[in-house]
Amino acid sequence: MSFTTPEIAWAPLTPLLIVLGASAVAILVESFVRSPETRRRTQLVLSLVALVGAAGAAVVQWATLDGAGTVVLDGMLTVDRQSLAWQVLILVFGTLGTLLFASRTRAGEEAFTPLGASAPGSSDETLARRKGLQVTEVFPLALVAVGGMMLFTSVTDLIFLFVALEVFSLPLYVLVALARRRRFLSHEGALKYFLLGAFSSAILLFGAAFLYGATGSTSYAGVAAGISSSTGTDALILAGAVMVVVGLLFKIGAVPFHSWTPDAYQGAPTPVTAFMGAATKAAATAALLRVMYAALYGLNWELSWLFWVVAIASMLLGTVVALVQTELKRMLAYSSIAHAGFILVAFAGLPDTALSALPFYLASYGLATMGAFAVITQVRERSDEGTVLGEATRLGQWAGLGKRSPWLAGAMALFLLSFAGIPLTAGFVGKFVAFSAAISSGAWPLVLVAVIASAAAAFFYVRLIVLMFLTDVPEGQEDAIEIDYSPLARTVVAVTAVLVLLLGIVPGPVLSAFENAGVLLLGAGG
Amino acid sequence: MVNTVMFWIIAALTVIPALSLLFARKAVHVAMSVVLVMVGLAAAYVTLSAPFLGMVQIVVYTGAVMMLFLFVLMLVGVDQREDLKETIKGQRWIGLLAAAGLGAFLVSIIGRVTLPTADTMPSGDPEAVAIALFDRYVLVIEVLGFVLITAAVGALVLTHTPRLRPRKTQLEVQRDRVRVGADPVNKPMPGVYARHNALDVPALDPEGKPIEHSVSRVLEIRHQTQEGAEFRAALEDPSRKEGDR
Amino acid sequence: MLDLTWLLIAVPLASAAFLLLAGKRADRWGHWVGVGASSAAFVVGLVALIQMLGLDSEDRAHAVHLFTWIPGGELNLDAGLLVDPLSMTFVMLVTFVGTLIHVYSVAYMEHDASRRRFFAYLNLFVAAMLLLVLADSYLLLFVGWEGVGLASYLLIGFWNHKPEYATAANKAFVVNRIGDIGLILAMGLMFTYFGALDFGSVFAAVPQASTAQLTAIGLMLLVAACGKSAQFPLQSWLGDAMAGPTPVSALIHAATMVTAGVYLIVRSAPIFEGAPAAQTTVAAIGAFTLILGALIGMAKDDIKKALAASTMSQIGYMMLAAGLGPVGYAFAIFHLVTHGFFKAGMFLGAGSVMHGMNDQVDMRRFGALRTAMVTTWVTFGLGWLAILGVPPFSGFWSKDKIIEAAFIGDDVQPWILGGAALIGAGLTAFYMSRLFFMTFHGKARWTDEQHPHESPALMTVPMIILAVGSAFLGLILATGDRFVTWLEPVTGHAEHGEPVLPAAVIMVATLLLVALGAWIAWRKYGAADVPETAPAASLATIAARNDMFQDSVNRGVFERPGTHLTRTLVYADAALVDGAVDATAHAFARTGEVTRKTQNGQVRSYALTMVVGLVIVILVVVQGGL
Amino acid sequence: MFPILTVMVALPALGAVLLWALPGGARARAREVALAVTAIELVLAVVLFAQFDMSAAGSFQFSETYAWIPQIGTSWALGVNGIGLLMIVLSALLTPLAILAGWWEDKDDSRRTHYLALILLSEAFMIGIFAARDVFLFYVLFEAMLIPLYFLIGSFGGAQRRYAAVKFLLYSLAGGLIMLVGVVALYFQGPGGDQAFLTDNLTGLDMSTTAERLIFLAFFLAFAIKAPMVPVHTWLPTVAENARPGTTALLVAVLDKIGTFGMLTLCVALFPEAAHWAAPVIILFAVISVIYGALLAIGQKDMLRLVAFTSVSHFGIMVLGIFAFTQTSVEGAAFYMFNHGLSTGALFFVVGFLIHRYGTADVTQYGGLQRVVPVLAGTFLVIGLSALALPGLSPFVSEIMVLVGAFSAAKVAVIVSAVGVVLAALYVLLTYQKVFTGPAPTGKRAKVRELTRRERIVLWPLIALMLLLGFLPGIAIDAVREPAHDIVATVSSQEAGA
Amino acid sequence: MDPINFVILASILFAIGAAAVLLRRNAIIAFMGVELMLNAANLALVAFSRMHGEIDGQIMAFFVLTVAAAEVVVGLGIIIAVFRARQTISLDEPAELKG
Repeated sequence: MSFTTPEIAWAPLTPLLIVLGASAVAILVESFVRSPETRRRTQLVLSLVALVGAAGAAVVQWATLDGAGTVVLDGMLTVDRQSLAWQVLILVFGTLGTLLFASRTRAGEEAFTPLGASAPGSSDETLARRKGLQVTEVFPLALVAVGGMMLFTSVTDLIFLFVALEVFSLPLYVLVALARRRRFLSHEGALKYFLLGAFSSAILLFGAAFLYGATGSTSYAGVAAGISSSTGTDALILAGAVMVVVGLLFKIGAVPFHSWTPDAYQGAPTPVTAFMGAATKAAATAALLRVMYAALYGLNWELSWLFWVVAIASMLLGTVVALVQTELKRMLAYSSIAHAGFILVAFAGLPDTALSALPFYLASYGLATMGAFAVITQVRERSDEGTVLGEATRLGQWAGLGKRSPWLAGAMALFLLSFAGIPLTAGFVGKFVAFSAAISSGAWPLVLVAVIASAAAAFFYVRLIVLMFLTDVPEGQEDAIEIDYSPLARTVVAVTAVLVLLLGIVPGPVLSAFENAGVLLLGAGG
Repeated sequence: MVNTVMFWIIAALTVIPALSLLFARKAVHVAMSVVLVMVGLAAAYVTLSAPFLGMVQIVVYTGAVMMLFLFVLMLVGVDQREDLKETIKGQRWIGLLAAAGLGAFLVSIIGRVTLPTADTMPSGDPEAVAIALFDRYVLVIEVLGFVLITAAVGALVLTHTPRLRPRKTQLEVQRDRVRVGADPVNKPMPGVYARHNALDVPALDPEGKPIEHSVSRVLEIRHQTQEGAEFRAALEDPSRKEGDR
Repeated sequence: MLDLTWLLIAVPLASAAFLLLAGKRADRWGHWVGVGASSAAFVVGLVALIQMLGLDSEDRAHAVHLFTWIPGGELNLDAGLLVDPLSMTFVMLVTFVGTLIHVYSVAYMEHDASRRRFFAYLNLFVAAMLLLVLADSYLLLFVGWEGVGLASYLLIGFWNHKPEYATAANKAFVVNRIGDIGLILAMGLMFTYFGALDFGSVFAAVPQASTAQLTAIGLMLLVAACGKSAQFPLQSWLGDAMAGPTPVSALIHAATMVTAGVYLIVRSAPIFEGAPAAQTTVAAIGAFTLILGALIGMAKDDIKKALAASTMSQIGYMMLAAGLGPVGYAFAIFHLVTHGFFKAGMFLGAGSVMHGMNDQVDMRRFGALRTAMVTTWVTFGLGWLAILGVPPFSGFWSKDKIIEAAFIGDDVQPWILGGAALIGAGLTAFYMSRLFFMTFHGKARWTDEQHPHESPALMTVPMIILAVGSAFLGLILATGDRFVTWLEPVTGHAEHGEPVLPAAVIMVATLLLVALGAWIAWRKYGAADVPETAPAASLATIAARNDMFQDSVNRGVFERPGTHLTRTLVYADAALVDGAVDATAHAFARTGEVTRKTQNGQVRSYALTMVVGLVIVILVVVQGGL
Repeated sequence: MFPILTVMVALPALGAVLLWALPGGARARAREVALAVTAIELVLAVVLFAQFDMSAAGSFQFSETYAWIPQIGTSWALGVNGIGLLMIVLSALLTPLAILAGWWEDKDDSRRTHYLALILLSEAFMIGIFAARDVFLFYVLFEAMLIPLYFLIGSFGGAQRRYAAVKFLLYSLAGGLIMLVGVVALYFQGPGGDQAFLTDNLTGLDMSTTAERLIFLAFFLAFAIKAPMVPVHTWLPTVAENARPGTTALLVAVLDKIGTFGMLTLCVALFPEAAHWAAPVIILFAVISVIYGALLAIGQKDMLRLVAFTSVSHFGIMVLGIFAFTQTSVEGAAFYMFNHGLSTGALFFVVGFLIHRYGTADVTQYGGLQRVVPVLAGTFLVIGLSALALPGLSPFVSEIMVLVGAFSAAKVAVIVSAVGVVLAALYVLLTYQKVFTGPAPTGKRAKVRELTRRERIVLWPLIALMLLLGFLPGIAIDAVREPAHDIVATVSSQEAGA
Repeated sequence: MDPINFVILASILFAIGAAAVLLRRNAIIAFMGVELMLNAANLALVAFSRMHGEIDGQIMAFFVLTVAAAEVVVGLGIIIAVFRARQTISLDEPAELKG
């Protein structure tokens, strides 16, 4: 046998290479820079440079894209405007997330435990804290996750899909476990997220195996070709398709594959929640889009009801359970489930418009999510002695926040309004384009359910606004809450707030950019 | 086509031990059974003309992965038993039903499918695998590197405790010991009265007082220690013989 | 001058606005502004009348265009006045009697702190009443119609610090509004059928309309007329309306406003001509009300309420006449005019009595006042004779004609209507005589606190003028059918049918009955002692004292169920309509509470939901897809 | 051409920003600033009215079109026809009065600044909505307006204001979101492109009957909630009871008109077939609203709730007028929208003044005030009489136009609605009776202040305007005649087609 | 014998692995169930690879093997962290996150 070196089109992969390369460098930094503080700075700068650089590279790629895009390595990867759009989105979330990862309280505390291996409450933990240890590995881990997600949006091969899924999942599992406070919850969340994540990726893999078995190919194009020419393997194809889709629905957090969401969101350190909530959903949506359009489009009719049912179930369950939550992060988690439903509404009937609507939807949703969780990092409990503790995430603790910190509360209100889809926020335009996509394929009853769910969902968003602005600080609780100040987190809040407003008022440029991205490079590879 | 006998052997070798996942109480038993399953799968790979993969399976799974499992099991305590009684109402039956249903569906789906088997056997030898790996799948391989790095970093972050306290010199250790009033050198050996079983008799310090902690705590707990007083008395009064006791 | 008739409305209106806005500084002299405005209107009216008399009878209808009111494209309506003999009659009545009552009120209301406001309201009334009669369209008429209602409301409730007076005012307005529904719907019908609301277009279109359409319109107009003119079944407010100061009762609730219903019917003559059924209904309602009012009047001890019942009864006569068609129109208006004089005079007399008796209104506390108040006695007596229909006083000329006309017709109708009119004359004689004798004759039954005395000249002079009118106006106008001819351009020339009985027989019968009624009254209330408290009475008397239980009926049929309905609805709105929304919200929350239990924190349960979901999905997709 | 409409939308919005930007010390002057801004706005409205070409009232004038989000086919397209003109004048008129009426509210400067800024913001949205010529723009403003209102209700007012605010928001949002489905669906029925949402491009579309009817219903539901029709009215009494009278005045007098305005300019104009189809049922609900609202008004103790229910009744009449589809009834309804704004605005203001004096809206706590404050009593009575549509005041003209005009199309409905005329007399007069008649109050209650000059400035112009329009309604009817004609023509062409 | 039978075998093993996750409270055993599922997928891949006469399935299995190994490392890391904190690896124990 002979071996010829494969031709790889490296140029389109530049953004990816930058991020993954940076992550490798960051690991080396871990090994060679001893002082935690220096290490942290180095990591932060490195991450930001890499992410921004990658985003720049992606934009350059976008501008110089030759034709519809590039298929790398015989259909393993496809870089087209759609994938570049998603990559930029994920890079934005990655950048904002990194800023949050690096943010500290006034007292100089990070969001992450100083020593992951120490038992909560042990002397080791105290010692590690006192010595100023830091788990700066979170930065390379985040970089790997970003890289994996970018990959996830671009892969056009089932096996690569699986690998990419693991690339971004594994770091997230670890990151979830690294909270500084409430570490029991953090561990619990990580364990659940991990077990269920592994479980779902096994399902996805098994589905991929079926598809491979039925079509003899793992590349999307090959699968699509196999589906159109299948004889006697329909059941296998359908079962495989369903399992692959279920694996992705898990990552989107759609009912009934949603159960990990509240627990992981609540348990994870808030910066991780923010990053995960925004980026994972975007990446998984992108991957699902590509799988559905590039590989499983032939099963559109067979799978459409799946999207209908899952969308309705997600919207309703997410909404009704969020209604009764008293824990803020958990409430937002359930809201994210409802939003998963809204996302899936656009999948009904697989209209072309979904390809440009969903990036916008996820952009608006992701920005608001990042912003909301960034605000959460800034509101903290204070002990009787005046020491600042963890985040105040019980709803009641937010009473009167509008008086304590009008700008912060105002930003939070803006994000909530965006979640609720009130006009002049990005969320409204997102909902509008997503619903448009669904209605264009005739799924207006689904949209009707969606708006009813939105109306009900508005209740719990508004409840928080009522608490912040229309309720007074409870008697005797004036000192129980500390408004923290971290320049980095505040930057994230400000940036996301401005973007949410801008995308709500003048979404035109972004919409047309995504319109350009609304074309998939199909049919290449074997 | 594959050997039917081989299939049934493999089937038995995998399914039966796999059932221990559901019914065995001790995690160690489960782990050992899964090792068997892995071996069975390796055999299946070989049968399915993937000999290299079969070898890798044995090396990676039985050799590394399952050993890692066992290692962790040892770490958390081998005799952590699990009560098989279900605590969530209905979970067991619905769970069994759901899993069985899932299996049944998958099997029935496969049963419904007519899929021809190619006459050509895939070449699963190392060279063919290597060429495939580094040709079309080279990017995957490269990305896999990140999976592995992540795994390593993740494991480190979660389990590795760096040296939090400075390493003590021997001098410091000694000083600390003296400071807390520990024995300057070694703990004295029991049994100054080397008679029949001197371990139950405390040693004597230079002043002749018994050093109580020289006797093993186990014996103390079992109340099998000797005061030593009577031996001394016997020494001072030779008329008293051991046999007198 | 005819083109300046808008001044008739504008002057009193401006005066009213001025008086209301002027504030306390006008308190001392404001009432004279009111009197002046009313007098000015009278002068304007008089000049216009003279001018009109100078015209040929067919040229007497004069349209005055004021301004474009509603330029609706489809509904195009100009505000304009129709000055013709009918409206001119009303103008004269309203301004003349109105001015007299203004003068009277200057003295009557002398001690009231809000006299200025009172005059403003009076002026407002005069303006609205004139607008009502001068309007050239139903819609503009409606403006005046509601305007007099408002003035009536304000004046009845003038002393609204007494809660029952405020209630009486509300009652008057609300009952009137029920009538207004009729007018609104009539306008709706007209607009639907004729596409117009002005008299000219409507009447022009009448010949093309079907009888059913005209009947519907006619009946709706009748409802309106019943409300305003206190005809059955909307008569209940009039008695309570006596809560207002007595001049108000004289002007509004005797002479002018309450007759607006008659005006409406007569004005709408072309419509009723085409709708015999509606016409008959008008007559029937009139006949019924005249008996009803007379019966009520027989039992009342409150002098003003007795007079109010009498008004109701007399308007019944007018309605009856108006319901007879062209034969009766002129007599209806004729009686309206004479009634305006003698009833206003009697009300003013009653006011004078009250003025002298410390606002006492119970006739059982009066008696023998003829000596204390001679002028009042005389003027009142002339009114009494007029209403009894004793020749040659005014009432005789108008009422007798109506009774006679009621006997014209076929079948049983003349017997019923004529009979009612005839009996009514007897009853009238009884209750009016009762009133007169109880007040001015018999023994004095007042207490020491009261010192009956004659009223000042400002009050007696108007009374005298009205009494003169009561005495001679009928004679003057009836001579040579002057009045009937005057109205002919509006009411049309009536073919004088023959009554079923000879006219002389009817007249004799009437006079006999009147004499009988008066004689009985004298026996019971003039010659005999009148108990100071009302004696226990028969069921019929109790019924009459209670206005034939109309209020009880209203209360039982409308008010109480209405209150219950309202309360039920208030409750239902909170419990059901709002409750449904709350329940939905609650159901959402409940569902949330239940659903969150499935998130039980156990990984294997989470995995189970996933597997169950997966199994179902595979099942349906694969089965469905095959 | 001078973009007067854009300026009119931007000016109050900028005013709101200015207020928020005021430094702490300058906030004491916030009222004057807000009043100045709204006064300029009123002047602009008058200019707008004066410049408006009445002979072409049916077509959009002062049109401006700028690309906004061409990607989804929406543009910043403003323009007014006669109906929009009236509504804009109404908004511009009532906002400064509301500010004046609430002059005494809030001791705290910063709180007051917030209140005024929110009022200004609401005004900007209102005017934008009435001027919008683009369905998407209309929708965006329609929904975005909820936010300032939500805070106006929830932050400033009575004990249960938070509940009221949430109720208001959820009702409106529920309607609005369903309308969103309609908006999107309409887009796909339309021509698409850069200006897909321009109403011009959406009128006379050739849609399937089902689609048209469904989209119509989506729109109509939103508008029915806004112009509270039974049974989706319950938010209004709650809000009225708990919000400030000034807020409620603006809300009911102007904002709720968006409901009827939307019915006229969107529901009927864009979906004539469906409007024609649904008219009988809508008229049924309109009549129910008339009677139900009036009966509930009679049953209220709280004056603010009472006024709210009277509005439910009046909105019923407007809806009846619109969906009777006769020239006169539609004109009447459009004219009524303006008159009702004057009348109810004044009513809320005057009730607010009473509450300011007595500290309660409970009507049973009052009595005999006419003896103490005759001017206030008289003013109240006139305003009350306008609510019962007394002739001479402009609401009469419009109400009679609706009733008389609608008669040919919906006899039974008009007959039943006419009962509302009596009920209106009851709720107005009973209230007047309870508050102002009876024995004069004694003690502290007798020391009630007469209507102050500022309060007169608020109320009397409204009364004067009602009187003027009562006698010369042509001023306003000229503006609505042609739009009404167009609407009726559109619908009747459907009738002919069917 | 048709290699498809190996796919059936793989399906059964997959179901057993899933059942382990559904039924077992010991985190390590549940995790082993997941591993079994992955291996079942591998078996299916290899069997299909044999049926298609191509090597791709095997390559995929190879990747899965690697990924699974990495996953085991991370998973066990988390389990150890949980054990250190709570001295137990029962999945019933940490159930503070719920509702």
